[in-house]
Amino acid sequence: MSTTTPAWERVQLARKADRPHSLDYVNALINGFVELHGDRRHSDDPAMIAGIGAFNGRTVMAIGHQKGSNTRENLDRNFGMPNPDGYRKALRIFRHAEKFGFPLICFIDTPAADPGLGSEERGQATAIAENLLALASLRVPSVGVVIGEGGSGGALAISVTDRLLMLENAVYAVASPEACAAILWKDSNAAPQAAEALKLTAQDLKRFGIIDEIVPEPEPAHDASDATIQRTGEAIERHLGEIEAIADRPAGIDRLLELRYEKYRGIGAWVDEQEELIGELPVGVPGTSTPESTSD
Amino acid sequence: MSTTTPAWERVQLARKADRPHSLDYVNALINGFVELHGDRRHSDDPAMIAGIGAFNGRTVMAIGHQKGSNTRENLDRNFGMPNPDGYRKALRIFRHAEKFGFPLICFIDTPAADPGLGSEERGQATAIAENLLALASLRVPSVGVVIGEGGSGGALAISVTDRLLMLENAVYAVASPEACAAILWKDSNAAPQAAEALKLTAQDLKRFGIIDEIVPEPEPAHDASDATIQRTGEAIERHLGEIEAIADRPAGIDRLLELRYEKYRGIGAWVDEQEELIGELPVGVPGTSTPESTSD
Amino acid sequence: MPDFFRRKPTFNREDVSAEDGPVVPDGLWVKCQKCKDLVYSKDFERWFRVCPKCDFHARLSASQRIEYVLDSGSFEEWDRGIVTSDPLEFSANGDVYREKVKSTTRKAGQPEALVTGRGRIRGYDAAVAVTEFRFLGASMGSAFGEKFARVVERAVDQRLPFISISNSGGARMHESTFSLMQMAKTTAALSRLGEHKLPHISVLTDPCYGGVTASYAMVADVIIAEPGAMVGFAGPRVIEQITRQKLPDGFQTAEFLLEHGMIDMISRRSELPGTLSLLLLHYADAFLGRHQPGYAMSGQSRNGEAR
Amino acid sequence: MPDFFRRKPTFNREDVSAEDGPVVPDGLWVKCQKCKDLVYSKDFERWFRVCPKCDFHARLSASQRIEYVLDSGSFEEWDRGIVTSDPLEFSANGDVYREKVKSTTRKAGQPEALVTGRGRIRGYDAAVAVTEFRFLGASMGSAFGEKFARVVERAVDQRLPFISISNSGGARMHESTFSLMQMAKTTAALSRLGEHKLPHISVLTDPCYGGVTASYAMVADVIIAEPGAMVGFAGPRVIEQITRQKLPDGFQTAEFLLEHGMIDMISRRSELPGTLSLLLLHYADAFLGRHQPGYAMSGQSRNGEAR
Ligand SMILES: [Zn+2]
Ligand SMILES: [Zn+2]
Repeated sequence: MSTTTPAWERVQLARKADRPHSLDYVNALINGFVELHGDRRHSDDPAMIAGIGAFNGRTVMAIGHQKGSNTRENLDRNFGMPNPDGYRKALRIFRHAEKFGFPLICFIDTPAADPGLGSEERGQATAIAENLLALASLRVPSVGVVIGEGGSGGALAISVTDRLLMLENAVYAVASPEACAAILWKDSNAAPQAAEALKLTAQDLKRFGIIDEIVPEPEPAHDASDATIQRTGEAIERHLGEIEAIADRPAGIDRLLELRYEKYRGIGAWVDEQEELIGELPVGVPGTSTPESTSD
Repeated sequence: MSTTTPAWERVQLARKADRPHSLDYVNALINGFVELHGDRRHSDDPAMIAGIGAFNGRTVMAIGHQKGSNTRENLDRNFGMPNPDGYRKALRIFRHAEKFGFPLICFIDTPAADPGLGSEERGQATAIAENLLALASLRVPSVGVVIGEGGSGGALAISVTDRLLMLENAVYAVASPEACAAILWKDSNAAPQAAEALKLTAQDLKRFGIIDEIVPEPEPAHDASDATIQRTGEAIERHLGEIEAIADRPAGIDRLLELRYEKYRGIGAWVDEQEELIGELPVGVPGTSTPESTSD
Repeated sequence: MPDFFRRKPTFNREDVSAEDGPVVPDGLWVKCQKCKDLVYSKDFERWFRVCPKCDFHARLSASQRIEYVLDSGSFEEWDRGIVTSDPLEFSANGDVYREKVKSTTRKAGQPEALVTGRGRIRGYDAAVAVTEFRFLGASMGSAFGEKFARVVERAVDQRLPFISISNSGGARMHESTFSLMQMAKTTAALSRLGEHKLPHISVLTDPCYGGVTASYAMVADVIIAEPGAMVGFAGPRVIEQITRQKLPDGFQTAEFLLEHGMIDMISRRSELPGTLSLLLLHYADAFLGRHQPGYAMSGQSRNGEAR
Repeated sequence: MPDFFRRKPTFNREDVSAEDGPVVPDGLWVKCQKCKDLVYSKDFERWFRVCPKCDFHARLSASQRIEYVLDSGSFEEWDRGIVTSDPLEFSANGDVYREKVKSTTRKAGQPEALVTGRGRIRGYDAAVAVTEFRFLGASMGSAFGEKFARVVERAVDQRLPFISISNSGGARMHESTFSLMQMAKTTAALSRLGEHKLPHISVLTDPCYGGVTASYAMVADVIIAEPGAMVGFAGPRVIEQITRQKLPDGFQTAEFLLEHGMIDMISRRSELPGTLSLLLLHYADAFLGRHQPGYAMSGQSRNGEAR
């Protein structure tokens, strides 16, 4: 089994500790950024940052997963894995943006939602699901950017936006290659193969129509932080400008919500077979379950 | 100092353990009542009950503080003192009622909001305040009934309704007579005097215009549970019918919200003195604080 | 509202397989998976495949569930022909997804992990979506998501309340990001349902994890779980592996979720049709408008217990 | 945005009373309430009555607060004439409320526990409400509630953002249910403010409890607390008495609240005008509409740090 694959190399790049993280983008792109804290329920989750500021002359609200740049920071930030309080802070900010009509910019960079005991007790699944529901009908324009690792439902919970962008070396998948390899290959050393099979690169996802644009990294982001952030800001501005133009028309927000609905409604790959091909199978036939699936 | 006063006797009646409690009202008045549980955040608080059912042919949502009828039940129900999770369960039900357009009926019966460490950690003040804000603009008709003890902000958090009724032997005050006596008399044995001074009876509050109707108890509720509940149901129906008639007109909900705003906006007793009487006092004059107040 | 003897399920002994429920040592007795006691097989079936001794709720197939919950003969299936088209051309370690779908279709007796349609529960019409765990652990892929979105959209068109009955092992790896995006797609559909004042009632059954709980199943207006059902985001083994935390007894059971405020109630399988029909009656006020005694009466006359 | 030396507060030594801040042993030095160190009184004043050694934020009167936060001379007071009318004719143990109000008015230099009006913060207009703790512990009575509702309503009329700066010992017993109902009245007013996309920024200062925290102060769009401020629902003594629980170190401090997700940030007193003006600039987009460079510029030219 080969020890690496092109997709696996992307995974390594996406995870680089010195790659710029959400606060780097926010501090560089959003003028007068004021960080807002807390879920008003239980805690302030350092793995999820949020705030308000001026992006190219208009007020926006920004949200992002926050990884650290070293082990100490990562321990403080729980490696960018939010607990339910983090998702509920995000939810509060969604509603805040909606109340005031501020566009929403989301920076996606997490290996996964936190899988701990406390997270289960406080409803990690519920928290993520409520965010998906809120984003689907949020009455403000929204742009998301996968800047590093887009891991599973924990990433999705802040990425259901009008436009979804992705850095050239970012990845986005339903599960980590390691988890996928452990389940389907019964061998976590098969992660490079799993990464390839999961089609998790920006190029794949652009081809599938799941993302709207790839932000190029002529040099990898960890070697060219400022240039990458600037290029990302330009891409956000271009997309935000386009959807604001829609939103600013009469009943424009309703139109925006329709377009957002169609965008996510349209994602999927299925066929509608003729009934005779599938056959009307008898109910209650015997069978055994094959639970080849993860729990994240 | 006299050991009792008329107001203090009302307090004793209002607190009687065999007085009907919220679930007694709900089960008797609401057909096919289905209790709904949980705040979707942290826990299910047994001191606050909530659910859905049919009240005289229309679907309503009901919420109530829940005391026990004996010590064991009271330990389970925390003596009817909700924690933040209880108030957040109520908030969820408010929003649920609003989503579906169901009228809201609230049964108020608590000595106070829970004053424990966990309640402070999870934001008791925040939880109560958010409920007040939500109720002020909730787009469905609402009726509240103080069936026993209306204690402080913990009671208010589910009582900001279009119509507020009160049983003849119920009480409602900013603090318990015991707490008031301890602070202002420096002697909790002065509770009977404090009860009198707090003007906490239904008769007082009707006179002040704070409540809309007194539900009579020809026999005290603990001696005539069924009759009291039935009479309460009739009063709720009468008021609910009136406000539904407003709400059912075109833009009726907006009118209802205006009336609700005026109702609470109008409560208070103040005068607008001539400027010369008050005097333009110098800023920053020395003075000492006199914090004669409670923290609940 | 116990109602055990009203209907007789008509499943064969062969349904009872090692993984899906009690083992059948002979023609007359089944062995309960939980208490290991032997139960007379006819009793077991009359009790909706719930152990009469320890209350263990055995796993059901989608079609068994539909038979148990819906009025006999009322189910009209929708979109049975929608199947995955394998967008990633996925194979893992020589296992080809496309082939796996074919074989699992045969084994499960269903062409996808979700069965959708409309039916009646004690006379009340509803759109329904029921998972089939035997189909790749009822993981959510593209076809699952498409069927879900369609049944919800049709519920809006036909002004039907919506009931989902779910279990799931998690996400379907084989469709990766397509699979992930079905979480967004299914909840987006629900946001439209809500705008039309149509309720979503979610029934969680054992086991219910991952993409399904972190999307449509946990944002229902009313959430009901079966006793003992395991429900969570991450599975217990994953949590123990990653966090090295010792998990408490009863962790992620329906009872644990109720205590932590995540679900509205626990309903025994035999009581589920009664609970659902009562809720449908109450919510009808919202989507049919108030003062619709005809609708309420039709329900009342059928089950006689609603008001 | 440290800005300690921009303005010089002009308070007299006499302001520094035993209960409200550091003790003044002589004309030149004040003793910090917390670290007990002696601080040169001019430093203490230049540092906004914050101890330069231990960062203790001494309690301020309403008028001191207004001087510290608002641009010099910009404050226009509203509704100063509104005073309580003693609806219960309250007396406790011989203490007559009506008399108490008179004497406390003289002592506090304010006729109520709330001072309202409009002013500018680094050039940005805002409606403001500031509590006066020396007036019956800044408890919320009828006149307090009425003044609060009026300033919020006038903010709506004049399209002004709203800033409340609060401390409070709790409810005002002497007006009982009238006092309680001010919690409903003040939050109801805020719900109207929100409908007009006008922000409410709440500043919590030491100590902030009871009716004020359980109403308007905790439902702001942005909540800021001063370092070390004690903020809660029930007071620590009440909690210990009732529950016999040992309270952890730092319980109910601003830092505790931040950790528990209840506030957005802690802002040192010297930084408060900068933080507030920056927020006012950002929120102006909502209530003035986008693309209003004139407004933004006016702020920019005045403080030069917003963008
Ligand atoms: Zn058993
Ligand atoms: Zn000091």
